Formats: sequence, C-alpha cells, structure tokens
Amino acid sequence: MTTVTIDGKVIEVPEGTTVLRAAQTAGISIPTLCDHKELSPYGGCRLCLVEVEGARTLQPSCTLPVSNNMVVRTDTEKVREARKFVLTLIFSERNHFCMYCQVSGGDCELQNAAYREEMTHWPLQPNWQPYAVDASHPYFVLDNNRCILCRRCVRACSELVGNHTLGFEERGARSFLVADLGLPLGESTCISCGTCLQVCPTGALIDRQSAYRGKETQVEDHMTICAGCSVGCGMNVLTRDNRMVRLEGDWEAPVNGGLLCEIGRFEQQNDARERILTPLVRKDGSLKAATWDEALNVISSRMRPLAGIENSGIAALASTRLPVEALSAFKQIFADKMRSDMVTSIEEGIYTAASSTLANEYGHPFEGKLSDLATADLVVLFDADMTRLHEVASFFVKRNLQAGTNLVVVGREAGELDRWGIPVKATRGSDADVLAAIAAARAGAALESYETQIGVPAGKLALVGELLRDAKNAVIVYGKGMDKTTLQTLVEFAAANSAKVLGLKGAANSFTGALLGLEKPFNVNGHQAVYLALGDDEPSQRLAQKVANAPFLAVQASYASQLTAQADVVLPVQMWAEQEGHYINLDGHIQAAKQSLTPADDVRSNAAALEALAASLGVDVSPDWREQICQRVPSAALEG
Amino acid sequence: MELEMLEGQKVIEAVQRAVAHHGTRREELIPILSDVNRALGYIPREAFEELSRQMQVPTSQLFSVASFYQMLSTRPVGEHVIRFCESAPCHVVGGRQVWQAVQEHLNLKDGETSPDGKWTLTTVSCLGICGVGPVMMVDDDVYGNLKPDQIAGILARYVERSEE
Amino acid sequence: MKAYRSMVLVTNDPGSMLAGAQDVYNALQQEIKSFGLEDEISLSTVSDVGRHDAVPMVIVYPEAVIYGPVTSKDVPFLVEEHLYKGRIATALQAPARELSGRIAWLRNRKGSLPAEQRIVLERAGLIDPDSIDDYLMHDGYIALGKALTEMTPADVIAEIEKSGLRGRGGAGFPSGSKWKFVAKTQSSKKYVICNADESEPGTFKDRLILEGDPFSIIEAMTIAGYVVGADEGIIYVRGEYTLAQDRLKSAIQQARTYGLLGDKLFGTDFSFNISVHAGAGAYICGEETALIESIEGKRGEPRARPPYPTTHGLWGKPTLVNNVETLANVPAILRNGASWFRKFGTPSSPGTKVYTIMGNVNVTGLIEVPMGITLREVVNIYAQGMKPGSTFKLAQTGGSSGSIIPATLQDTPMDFDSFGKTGVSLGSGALLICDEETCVVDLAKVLLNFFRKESCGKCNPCRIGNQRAFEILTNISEGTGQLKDLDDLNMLAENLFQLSNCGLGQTAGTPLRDTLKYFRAEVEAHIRLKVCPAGVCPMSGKKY
Amino acid sequence: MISQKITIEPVTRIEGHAKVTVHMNDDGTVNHAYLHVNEFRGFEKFCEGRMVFEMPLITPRICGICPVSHHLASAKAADKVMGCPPPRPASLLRELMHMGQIIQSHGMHFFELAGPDLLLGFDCDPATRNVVGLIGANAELTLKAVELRKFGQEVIKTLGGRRIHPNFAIPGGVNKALLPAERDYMLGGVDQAIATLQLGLVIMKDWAARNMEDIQKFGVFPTGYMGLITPENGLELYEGQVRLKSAEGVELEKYDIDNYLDYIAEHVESWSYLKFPYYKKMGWPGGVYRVGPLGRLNISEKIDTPLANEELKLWKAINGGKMVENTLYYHYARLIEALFAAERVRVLLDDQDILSKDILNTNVQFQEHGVGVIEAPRGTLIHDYTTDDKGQLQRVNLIVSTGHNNYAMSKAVDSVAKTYINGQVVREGLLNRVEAAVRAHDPCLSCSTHAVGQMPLEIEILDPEGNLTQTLSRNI
Amino acid sequence: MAKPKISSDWLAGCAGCHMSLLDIDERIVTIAELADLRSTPITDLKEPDEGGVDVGILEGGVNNSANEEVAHKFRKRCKLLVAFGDCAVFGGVPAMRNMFTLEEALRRAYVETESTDSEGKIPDDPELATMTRVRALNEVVPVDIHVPGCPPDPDVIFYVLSELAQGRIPEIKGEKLHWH
Repeated sequence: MTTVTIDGKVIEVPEGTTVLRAAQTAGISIPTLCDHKELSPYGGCRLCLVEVEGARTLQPSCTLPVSNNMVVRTDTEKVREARKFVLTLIFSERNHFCMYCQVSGGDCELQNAAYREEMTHWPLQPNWQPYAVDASHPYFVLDNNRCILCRRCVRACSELVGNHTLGFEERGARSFLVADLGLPLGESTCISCGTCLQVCPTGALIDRQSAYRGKETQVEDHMTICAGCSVGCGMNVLTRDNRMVRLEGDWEAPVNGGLLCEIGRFEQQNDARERILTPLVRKDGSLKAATWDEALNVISSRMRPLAGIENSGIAALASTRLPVEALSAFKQIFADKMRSDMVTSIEEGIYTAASSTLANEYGHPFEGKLSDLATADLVVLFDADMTRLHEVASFFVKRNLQAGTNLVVVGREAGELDRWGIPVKATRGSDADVLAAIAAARAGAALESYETQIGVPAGKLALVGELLRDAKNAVIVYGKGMDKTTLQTLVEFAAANSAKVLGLKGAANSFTGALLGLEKPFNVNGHQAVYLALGDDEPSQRLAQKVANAPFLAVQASYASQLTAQADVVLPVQMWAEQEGHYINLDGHIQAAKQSLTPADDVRSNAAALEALAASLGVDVSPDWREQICQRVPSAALEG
Repeated sequence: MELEMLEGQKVIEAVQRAVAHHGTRREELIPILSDVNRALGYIPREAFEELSRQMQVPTSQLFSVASFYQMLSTRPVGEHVIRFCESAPCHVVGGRQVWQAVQEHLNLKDGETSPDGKWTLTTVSCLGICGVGPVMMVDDDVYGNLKPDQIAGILARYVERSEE
Repeated sequence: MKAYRSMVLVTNDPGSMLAGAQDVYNALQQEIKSFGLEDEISLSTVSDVGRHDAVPMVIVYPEAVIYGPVTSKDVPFLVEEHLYKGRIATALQAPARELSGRIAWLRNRKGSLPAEQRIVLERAGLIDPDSIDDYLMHDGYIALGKALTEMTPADVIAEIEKSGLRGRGGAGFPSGSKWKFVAKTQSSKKYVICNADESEPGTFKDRLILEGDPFSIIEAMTIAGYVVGADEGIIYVRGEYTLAQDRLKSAIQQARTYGLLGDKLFGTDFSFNISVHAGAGAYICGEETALIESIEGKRGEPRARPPYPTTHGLWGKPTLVNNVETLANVPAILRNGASWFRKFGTPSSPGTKVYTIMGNVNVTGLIEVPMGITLREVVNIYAQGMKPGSTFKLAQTGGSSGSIIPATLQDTPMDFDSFGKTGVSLGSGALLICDEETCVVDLAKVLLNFFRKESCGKCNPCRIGNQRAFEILTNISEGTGQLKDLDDLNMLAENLFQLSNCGLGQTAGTPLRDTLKYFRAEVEAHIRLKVCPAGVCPMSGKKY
Repeated sequence: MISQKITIEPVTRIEGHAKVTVHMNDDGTVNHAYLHVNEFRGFEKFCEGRMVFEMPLITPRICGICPVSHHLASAKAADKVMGCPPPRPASLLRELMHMGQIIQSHGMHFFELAGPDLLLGFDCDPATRNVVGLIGANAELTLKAVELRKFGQEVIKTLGGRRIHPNFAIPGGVNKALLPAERDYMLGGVDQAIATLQLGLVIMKDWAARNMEDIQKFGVFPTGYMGLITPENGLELYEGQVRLKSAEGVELEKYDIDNYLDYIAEHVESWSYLKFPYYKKMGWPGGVYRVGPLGRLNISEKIDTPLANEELKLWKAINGGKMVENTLYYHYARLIEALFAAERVRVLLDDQDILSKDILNTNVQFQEHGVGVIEAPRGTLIHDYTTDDKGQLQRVNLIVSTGHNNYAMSKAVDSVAKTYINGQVVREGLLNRVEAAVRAHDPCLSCSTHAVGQMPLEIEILDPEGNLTQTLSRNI
Repeated sequence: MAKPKISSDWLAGCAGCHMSLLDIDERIVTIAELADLRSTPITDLKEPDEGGVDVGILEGGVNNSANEEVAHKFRKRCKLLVAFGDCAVFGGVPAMRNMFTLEEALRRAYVETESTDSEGKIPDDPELATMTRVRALNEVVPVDIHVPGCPPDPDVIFYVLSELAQGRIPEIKGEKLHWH
C-alpha cells in the first residue's frame, strides 16, 4: 500500500494506483475527458492536471502513479486556471455548436466540464476550418467538427473490441480520426458494435436512432439482460414515454463488461413487425378478436382429451428466447401433465444435445467459463461461428490477439474471424476426421494422410500442432451440430492438453432448453394439436411448413407472422423488453431480466400466458423453476 | 492527367522484399515502411493490406504509424518530389525568398502535386544540413546555398531528364 | 598495420558534393596511383569542416594545408606539386580566411585564434571514419579496454560523476546519475540507446561526430553497456542521415570482426551488440520516450512519465538513453581522467560544447569550445563578425525551442547554469545569428509553424496551442492583429510550459515568450501602426 | 429646384433590418421609393453537409420570433426526406405548438409593436411611443397583452421544454408525449387568451373607425393572395394545400407544396438582400402576391372555429366581399387569426388522441428529397431539402414568409412616400407612417434574409440625377 | 440616485435573445421601475444617448460593416458592455458561414437556389452593407460581461438585468450557466 495526501486527505491505495483513481476512491472528483475507467490511461486531454508538491509543472492525475507520501492538490487557483485554458483550447480547435447538438444540455462531458469551470465564453476563437461529417454508417454519424481527439473510441475499438478499425492519421495540428486506411466508416471494417458511440464524450459520434429523442435527464434507465443470444450481455434500456430510445452496454455487467454487438445494441431496438395486442380465435375461417378466457377455453377444450396420447396427441414447441419461468411452465404442462411425446424447443437442441447428453454421462459439468478466454494464450474455434450470434464473446478473443494470444479457426466455410487467425478449412471428411488430424498434429505425427483426408495442407496442420504444444492455457470453443462421440473426443483431447472447453449455446435460453430436455427434433406427423410458445421469436419457413397441416394450431406470440396467420388460436404475449424473467447464458450464469417497457393491457408475459393455460387445462404447475432445471446435469456449472 | 496508380504486383513485390530483408517483428515496421516508400514513392493501399497480412498488424495501426512520419507518404506523389526546408536557419538566410520563387516557378503550394503529375512540392522541417542553407532536396539530390534565381535552372534539369 | 606519410581528405559535405567533390576524389585516386604513391598516402573523405566558401576542399595533413575550390582539372598539378614534389601549391590554396573547426585549431597552434578545444570532435576530419585501424591508431578503444580490464562498473560511474559530465541533449542532466539509475535497476534485460535523432533545425553536430568518428560512439556505448549491465545497444539515427547510417553499420561490422563488439569482450564475460535503427522523419522522436515508441514500431508519441526509461524503457526494460555528443565525451574522460576533463569549461558545466553557427555571419559552421564562452566571442571571433553591412540584432540559441537573445545579452556566458539563470536554454548548441533584416514576428511565425507540424498531437496544449499561436502571429504579420493577441500569446507560452506532456510542448513557448519580452515594441508596431519595421511581413490586411 | 433629405434612423419595432431611399421628381413629388433589406447570413449554404435530422434545431436560429415555424417546417421536410410520416397524435401536438406561437407572435405584434401606433397614435412623442409608454398609458391592457403572449409561449415551453428554440419535433413525430396535467394547465389559459383577443378586436375596430382616412390612403393596392387552406377552403395554418387567389378574388391555383417550383419563382434586385417571390405563370412583377394574415383571410371562405368565423364575416364585409387590399387591415386580420388559434388550442387539447404515446414513426426509408410548408405568423414558409441516401444534406432552399411580402412592402413604402412626402417640411408623424407601412406587414426580416439586425430605415431623397440632397431627421 | 440607463440592440443574430428578454413577462415592469430603458429594438429611441448610458446590451455576432459601427458606438457610449447570447459570445449559428467563403454563400442564395429565376444575381447596391466574417463581439470590442445561451433563459436575463440595474455585476454560474 502507498500513502498519498490529496487535498489534505490521507489516502491508502495499492502500489501503482493513479492519482486520479486514488482521488476517486476518496470521493474527490477531478474533471476528465480522455479518461475512461474501462480504457488504458492516455494523458492527452490534460484536464485532470493537478499540483504535486515538488513537481516543476502540473501533472496529469490519470497517468501519474501515486508514490509514497506524495502530496497532491486538485483545487488550487493554478489548477482551475489550467482547466479553463485546456477547455478554451479544445473549444477553439474545431467547430462546436452546442445549440443544436444532440448531447447538449447534460449528456456532453465536454460541455459539463466547461460548466463546472464556470466558463461563460472562451477567449480564443477557432479558425473555422470545416471538418468532414461522415454519414456513411447506417447506425451512427461521425462529425469531426466535434471530435476532441481524446481517442477513447480508438482505444475502445482496439482494447475492448479488438476490431482495430479506428486509428489516427497525421500528427500535430493535423491529427485526424480515421477508419482503416482513411475509409468512410460505412465502407470500413467496422462491425457496428457501437462501443465507440458509447464512450464518445461529445457529440462527435451521433447515434441516428436516439438523436434528439431525450437527454439522460429525460429518459429512464432499465438495467437488464440482452435476449439476443446465449452470451447474456448486461445492458441498459433507456426509455421515454414507454418507447426504447437507446440500448447501452452495462459497464458493471459481469459477462460483457459494457460491450454489446450490432444485434444487441441496434437491431433489436426497432422491430418493424406488427404486434398482436389481443387474443385471436378462428371463427368461420378468419381470426377474430376474443377475450383470454374465450381463447384459452378453445385451446383447453381441444387439448384436454389429447392428454397422454402417443404420436397423435399434442405436439408442443417453445422458443428458447423465453425466460426460464415460461420454459419451466411449458415443460411441466406438456411433458409432465399432458404427457405429450413431442415437447421440444425451436432450436431442437442443435447447440446443446450433444453436450447435455455428455454431461449427464459424466455426471458433472465439463465446460469452462467465458472468463477463461481472457487468460487464454491459444483459442481454437471448432465449427464455432461467432460472427453474428455470440459476437461479444469473439471480442474477448480478438482483443487479446495483439498481446500474443493465438487463434485457430477450424471450420468448413470461411468466416469473418478467419482473417484474425489461422483458418483451418476442411474440404473433405467429418468433424471426427478433422479432430483426428489436429490430434495427430499435436502429437507431431506424420500428416500427409490427413492432408488428403480433410484437404488441409500438412504444413498448416503442423503449425496448429505446434501452437497446441506450446499453449499453456488453451481454450477450445465448439459450436452447433456436434455429435456426441466427436464432442467426447474433443473434450478428452482438451483434457489431455489441459485446455478448457467452451460450448456456444445459440439463443438466450437454449441452455435452459437443454436443462429441461427440450432438445428433440420437432415433427407433428399425426399429432392432433400443436402448441407453439413462440414469444417474440421469428419463425422459420421450415417451421411454418411443419405445422401447415396440423388439425389444430395454437400460437402464443408477440408479433404477427405466417404462423399466427395459420393458427386457430393466438395468444398475445410480451416481447423481451416487456417481461421479467431469468436467462441462463452459455457458461451457466443465471441472470434476471427486468421489465423495461409497459406492455399493452391485454398482452401477458409468456409465463403468465402458460400459467393461465395450465389453469384452464386444469393442471397445476410448480412455480419453482430452479427445481425443474436441477433435474439434469448442466454442461457448464450454474452460478447465481 | 491524374496520377498513375501502381499496379498490384509491383506493390506486393516491394512489400515482400522489405519483409524478407527485415523480418516481421514489430520493431522492424518503420524500416519496412521506409523501404516500401523508397521503392514506390509512397505507400499504397495494397501495400498496407499485404503488410497487414504478413505482420498480423491491423491496417489502421500501420496507417496511423505511416502517416505520422514525415518521410513516409500515404498518398501518391508526382514524378519528382521537392522537399524544401522551411526551418528558421534556412529562412533567415534567404529561404523565404527562395520558397517564393519555387512556388511561383511551379505554380504550386505546399503539399500540392502539379496537374500533370510531374511535381510534388512539400516543405520539411529540417534536412540536417543547415550549414549550407537555404536547402532543398529534389528527389535524392540536395541543393544548398540556394538563391531565387537558381531555381529555374535546377528544376529545368529534371524536366529534360524525364523527357529523355 | 600501415603508416602513411601523409593523409589527403576531400570534403564531402553536400555543398562539396554538388561542386564535384566526387570527381576530384576519383581524380586524386587515379593521380596518386599514377605517381605510385598509393602506399605512402592515404586518401579519404571528410564531411563538413565548417566552411563552405571554397568547396570542394582538399586538405593535406600533417601540414594541414587547405586547397579549394578544387576541380578535377587541378588535381594532377596538385598531386605532383604537393604530394610528389612536396611543395605547397599556393595557387590552389583556399582564400586565406580564419576558419573554425579542426583547421582553426591547427592554425591556432601558430597562434592566430583563441583556442578551440576539441574533445568530441578530436578525430572528426582527421581520421578515416571508415577505418577501425585508423581509429585504433588514434587512441581508439583504450578507454573500453581500461574500463573492462581495470575498472568495475562502479569505478566508471564514479569517474563519470567526478568529471561532472552533463547531458548534451539540452536538459543538461548529470550523466553519471543517469547511468547509476539504470545500473541499480534489477533486470535480466537492459538496453543502451544512443539518441542520434538530431532533428533540431540548425543542429548538425551529431551528424559530424557520426560521420567523422563513428567508432567513438560505438566504444562509448559498449562502455555504457558494461556499466549499466546491458547487452544490447541501439543507435536511433535520424532518417535523413543516410551517410551516418552507412558509416555506423560499417563501423559496427568492423568492430565485430576485430572482436571489439560481440561476445566476451577483452576476455571478460561481458558481451555487447549494437544495431542501427533509422528514423522516418519526426522531430518529436528526439524525446527519449517517443524515440523508444518509435523503435517499437509505433507512432512517435511521448509516454507519460513516470515511469522513466531508466526503469521502464524499451519493451518495458530499463534503458539508458544518451545523446551522441554526451557519449562522445566518455572515452576521452576514461582515457584522460575526470580531472583532465574538469580543466575545461566551468565548474558547474565542465568540458566543451559543440556549437553550430548559422545565420547572417561571415563564417557559418561548427566549433567545439569550452563551456561558458559568450555570444559576442562566437560572433566576433569564430563567426568572423556579421555579414558586411548587417548588424547583430538577435540570436536564437539551442534550436527551435531555444531562447531569443537580444544583442544586449550577448555577454552572458553560455553554460547550463548562467543560461538557466537568465531563463535561456543552451539546448542543442545551435546558434542562429540574425541581423536587422530579420523580423521577430516573422521569425516567431516560422518557429511556431515548425512546432504545430512537429507536435505529435497527443496532448491538447501542444497540439492546439501551437496552432492557435501560429494563427495569431499570422494575423499580426498580415496587419490584422489586435493588442489582445499579445496577452493571448503570453497566456499560450506560459500554459504550454505548464500543461504539456513533454519537452516539445513545454519549451515551444520559449521563443514566443522571449520575443514578447525583448521585442514587444517591434511586435506592437505590426498591430498599432500596421507596419513591419524589418519590411518582411506581408501586412496584406486580408482576413475575410 | 426642390431638394431635401429626410432621415429616420433606424426604424424600430419591426423584427428586421432595412432602409428606404426615395427618388424625387423636379416638381418635388416622389418619383419612386425603394426598400433595401440589408442583411444576409447564408443558411442555404452552410447547412450543406449537415444531417437532415439536425435541421429542426438549426433552422429555428434563422428567427427567434417565429422559431417554431422553422422548427416545424423543417421537421415536416425531414419527415419526407426520411420517409417516416408522423402518427396522428404527433401531428396534433406539433399543430398545438404552432398555435401557441401564432398567439404569442400575433399578440406581441399587435399590442407591443403596432400597439403604440394604434393606441398612442402616430403623432405621439417618440420617447414614450413604445411598450413602456404603453404601460404608462394603459397598464391594465399592457399586462393583459403580456399575459396573452405568455400563454402562447407557455404552450410552446410545455411541449418543447423552452419558449424560444424549443426541442420537440423530430423526423417521424415528436420526442415527448403530453401529460394530462400539462393538458389541463394549457386549457386553463384558453379563456383569458380569447377574452384578451376579443378586447383587441374592439380596440382595433374602434381605431379603424377613427382613422378611416389613414386606412384608405395607407398602402392600398391590388395583388394576389396566397396561403394554406383546408380541403373546404377554410383558414389553415398548419397543413394543407396552397391556394393562390388573384387580386379580383379568383382562385388561380390550388397545389401541393411538393410542386411549389411549378408555381413560385424568386426575383432578385441588386438593391436588396431580400428576394421577391412571384407567381410564375404571371411572371415578374405581374405575379406578385401577398401572404400573412391579410393574404390568408382573403383566400379563406370560412374559419372552422365559431368566434373567429363570426369575426371573419365582419372582416369580409369591409370591402363587400371583395379582396381586402388595405395594408393597415393586416392588424385586424392578425387578431382574427390569433382568435382562431386560441380556439384551436382548445379543439386540439380536447382531441382523444392528444395524450397518446404513439408519437413517433421510427421506420426510416430515405427518400432523399422533401419539402415542408407551414403558415408562419407572417405567411407561407417553405423548407426544401435534398440529401444523399444517408440523409446528409446536399441542397437546401428556403422561401420565407416575409419574402412573399417584399414587393408589397416596397409598394406600400412607395405609395406612403408618394402620399405623405411632397416637398414640404415633413412632420415626424408622417415619417413614422413610412415605418408603419413596413411594420404593418410585420416583416420578420430575420427570416427573410435568414439574418436579422436593427433596421436603420433611412429615407434619402435623391434628385432626378440621383444626387443626394437635403436631410431632415425625425429626432431633431 | 438616478436610475441606471440601459440600451440594447441586435446585430447578426435571430432576435431570439430579445424575445427571451420579453419572456420575463410581467417582470418587465420591475425592470422598467429599476432602470431607465433607453434605445432598444422595441422602443423608439434609435441609439444610446450621446451622453452615454450605464449598460449596453448587444445581441448577435458581428457580420458586416454596419454591425461593426454599432459595436464600436456601443463600446464608446456604454460603461458596461454585455455580450448577450451565444452569437454575441462566440458567433453562434451564423458563424457556420465562416466555414465557407462569402462568395459561395451569396452565390448559393441568390443565383443557384432552385426557386431563383434565371435573372438571379448577387445584390451589390452601394446602399447595402459590406459583409465580413462572422465574429464574436469580443473579437471586435472589449466585452465586460458574457451571457451565453441560445437564447439565454428568461430567468437568467431577469437576474442579469436586475443585478446590473442595481449596480452589481451578475455572476453567471451553476444553474444560470448554459449555452444551449
């Protein structure tokens, strides 16, 4: 521990703590601009300058490590003058027009800093040189007139996301923020995760969707969990007048530490699909609005007789986007009470079937944690596509590559992540063959035969083998469609190399689907009635065809679709942002999603809809979902 | 006439030669970039992309580094590049007048390339031969103790040269 | 090893090369051969000897006769007369003119000029920089041998401290202490870096040392490596210095072949290797942490300090960074002892300083003189006074960020401390002498233009401040300035010092501050009367 | 030869910046008087490159007197550019804000700017002929006037967070739904607003009766008239087709604003920064027309609120149903419109959709072009944006209210000059009529030139050779 | 003692600041009691008294020769000069024009605009003022008090006016300080 005195307060902090953090722990606020707690110290803006006894000049508190018995003053005349001057310079560098800036009036760190220093004007005028406004990006606009060159976005793009799209051109007065080789953002390698947007301290990066829709003081925050995929990122849903204004990553969230992907941050905000706001029942050919009781009665009267009938009874399917509460009720109603032989999930266990079977054979979890990626020196992606779903997990890998972590991308067709590592693209043979080849390479065996077998050059295999040999903390990530035996070989191979294994899980709650045994392939041949707990999921053509000839079809859904059009009964349910509930992410974090939007009166949560159905079927379901998910062994240890 | 672009192959070769000579360790980046710049006159897009593949360094970082250093150019330049020293020592011994003369003679300003792609005119902070100021470099030739009336003559040589 | 009767040097500074030095060299080679003198006479080149009025020059030692300007046509006559018949070819001699540099020193033996005192430039221009034999012949590697065989690292540090050697990069930090810091930092890997990124306008002393006496730097670095416990050295040479780079590479090669570089030197366990790293054109890389970033293949942006390179330098390892001139002093100190070194200069700033003289004077070039001589001496003795018809108005010492010194201060002795007192910086030793034709606004504008382009752009005060100052000066030079501007300029100068991250920003305001301190009236004339007294500024009045 | 120069400097109590020169004949009669508008800012240029969704906050800075007009016209243009028409509740809320502005702007103009002329008389001492003088003369009325303006401004503030340059309309709708409490707060002020305006009408009519001579002599001339109209040809201030009537009252055109370029062109005179719009088919200067209250009432057959509609009937009767050409009746028309606006506020607040949260259409599909129109207090306001496929502005064209009246104002000044200046020593009060001729149009030259400054209305009398002659300043 | 005299005027702005001044509503009466309102755009006196006034308030940036004259006249005749609103403080929205040349802006407005007929030309009558770069008031004359805001909030304006009217220098900070 080191002792430092700041503004008369004696503070004890660990070795190497910066003066800024030390001050913050003691509740002393020092204004900053280029500093961001998730990013490495930069020391460029000089707003955080403080007086240090014995120092010739003012010192930047954000980069200055405390040393024993250091004496610091943060609020002297000299310091305040320095801050004013720094701000004067910043406002004089480019063209700041607060009056029509979307972040003006509370959301702009630059403006707030100026208010704090009581600046009514700035003595130096800009030279009014115009700077480009780059509007090429679909989600945000870069207005260089408001850029203060703090490089938060550049650091975020490389340190947090590892995408390295943003960089700097030129030097001195001509320093300029650029993408790649000076391309427009819209044509650059940007993957639209929006992290730069979230860290920008000014209005330089303009979010198209939320611009002018409300300042932080006018919107409500809702800390919740993203239902986009099984990574389960924590996020803040900002709303105004019960409408989503913006989605932001939750810096405090254990899983994602503030990061989101294109789906999470942008795509799910504006769903153009048509909502279903009241129950619908098919009367003489067409769907008519009805009450819940009417709708439920139609379903139960139709299904009660079918209880327990093999193959010609009820077929039930649930979306793995539903909260645990809903899935648990769903499973109890149809599998336990109605004793249906066809109760499964939309994903049909394509991600989880093999792993949960294996886990139950082993009798214990065998998968590692997302956090293992942080310490990995080698990551092998085995048929694991992280370019759309699970993208945030790919950030954890990419951002370590510069530091020397190696990446091997094993797969069939080329993926976005290939360019970041060593692609091993099999053109022939099975997963088992590919795995065998890699094992052989690891063992340093002759590889020519494997080259012919899977169509990957022996040299490349050898390289992979070498990396595996050298790796101390390897992590092998596998994706969907593994068969049990191959997975078992993979797991044992990993064990032999003291490597961790991580399984992608697909949708937000497909792990739950696995724990509830909702994994079998779905078909309705001969079933008399079909119940689809679709929630806000987007049904596939394939599914629509499967149920096309069902004698009776009940759908609980948030949005109108081909399926609801086909249905005999439609129950309106809440979409992800409207309902509370729990989700289990791919490495076993059990997390609670909060309600961000108030649903329309007649629209119920998925769980409530199913409970009502149970009641009307005259069966009782236990609300204790934890008990339900404990009936099988999880492939990754559950926590929370 | 616009500046003629270098065809891909030549670029790739230049990069490969540089990498072969220096290796791909990060500390060799600036020497490599210098070689490529010397070989091609500037560092074209394809060069950055090839280098990014070879060194496993993102293009944005390569570009950030290249554009930082004054001897490296990320934009196409003219057939002949004039580097005029604008430092104080050269300035006070007549550099100001000579600089005027150069600009007027070529009808170019700092950083511009002539429409016919023949000349690129840039100022540099110092060429390190202040003893003989005012100084300028045309391509690799150094000219010192310059007087305004010498400019036309000096530049004429290059016109002839390139017309031969 | 061969001894020669006499040595012939052909100047190959840019001026000379333009004037056909290469032809002269070739011709000499041919003539010497044709007279069969190749075994008696060594022929090589010498870079800038400090005068440019009679280039190319051919200098014949030991007589130290200077011929110039020489053309290839003169060569046969010259060789026959002087080298063959031993008669000085007076017809070809350079105009009798007092010279600076080595030649001045030789002349001064005949007692016509106050002494230059050469330590770091002792061999420059006298030996063949491409020959390690020549270097050895001139006391080369005595110091290293002594250090490795007779002294412990501690002894060496003690000697250096005793000598009072201070960094010649500008700041004047005591070299001994710096070495001590690195030496006492525990680490399996350490580096010695020679800062040869001499980008200070008006400064080319390091270039001369590197071109004229490359081995002295290599020897010094090796000694430093031994002392601080480093096994790797890197010379970061300014990109434009191609000749210096070649000389160093060849020197390193020769040192290896002679076993003076590499493993187990002088039969000890000490091993040391040196590589040359060329810059790519960035003034800021003269700042040691920026230089380190640059070696690591990054933008040359100074790091935040602390931690300092002495503990966290190249690749995070303890690193000793010394300037060329500083290192060049080391072998001499070890050879002759600290007390010998202290005989020169002033008690607080012992030793010599190499100055480059430029501007409106009769003799521009380079001198190495004891610390503490005055501007007046430099101008009137070494520079042979102002150009005809011009009068001394001001001098800028130490390069772009150096102080502007009015004629009234020209008797201040130039050493670290006396300069420190008057708030003047010794800097790189560049001396820019300006006459009445120079406008202070125009000069300041040129300097600020330099800084706004050379600032790395990382920290706001430097990136924006220099740009604003440049614009304000531009307005003043166009006759559209206001008195308010002077306060703004002062504010900028002061805050640049207080707020900037590195030396570049911190000192950029110096010339600005001095200009307003010593020449305010002249600046105000631009604003109040809309006239440029020196008649330099455009005063075009355009603004909108 | 007669020669004199008269100087009024500057003209006050107009929102603008202008200057008049009068050219004399040998016989001392006025040859012609010119109105020079003297400011320019260049919004059409410097908005290029900005994002279209920023425009609703940039363009209000054209004019702080009717910022809401620009805010809304801009949003309407942006709706079209981004292909996201606002839901009904959003349109209601936008119109509500607009009504607030009509009330504050018209109210302020009648009582605080024109008021001194009407209530204290043209010939009253300049030192007291202002709103402060008004306080002295009739404190109670002045406070009522202040209250009236306050009501309008509060409507704007409740919706847009502030009275001037509010932030409310965004492409696709508005950014805030109305709360019940806010609705009730506004409803609370409607009655008093109506009462004050009715009082204003009484004053107006009474003044008219006493000053018929002025009214008849004062800038009376035929022009066309233009403005928005409801489908049933009722008075429309927010949304509708554009109707253009001839001086004789014949309907010349009824068109959608998207096609405005087929009907309107702008003429430029080297002596004014304010352009002269005209009806294309009749050409320049034959096709000149007037907008604003006078124009709007002239093209409207009815008003959809009872009280205002009754007043309209009386107003139409003034000239036996023919077009009302008297410049001074702008004031009268203005009050009737304000009355309508006040009544309209109640209608809007009573609408069952007004509290809906369905206030924004976020389904953006860039159309790359859009024209927005609104009836600003001073007349038809047109914003015309062209962007690239990402919504970055490439071209901006603005035709603003006062511009349409430019010719009319020049004409009014000319006719007033001819009527009141004829060589003899000119009385201050007469000079003030020249200002009043301009002021009657309530010119917002800030809008017109997208610039504003004080208006040094300087009357220079030039002899036939164009030489400047004698001076007589009103302040002497 | 005599009431302090206050004059105001507007330059290159949008009049919004003066409208915001009117937004102090009935408090205008209080101000009228505290101070002697001389020349303003809403009164009929034309310029600050020759004898000088205590406080001069200028809205808008300096955009042409006419603005310059007014600015200098105010500085000469006013003991305290107030830069009133963002345009006066730093140029405001009109200063966006500085990012283009005057020629470009005029050409666009009077020749290129879609609705301008074929005879479009840049007005050049000598009666018109000469345009300049848009400047903050303090770039032209020294300013004593800056009241930022686009426009300043009515409450802030009332505070500033009443302080000045009572011979005090207003302190604009905290809640009172905003530029938007």
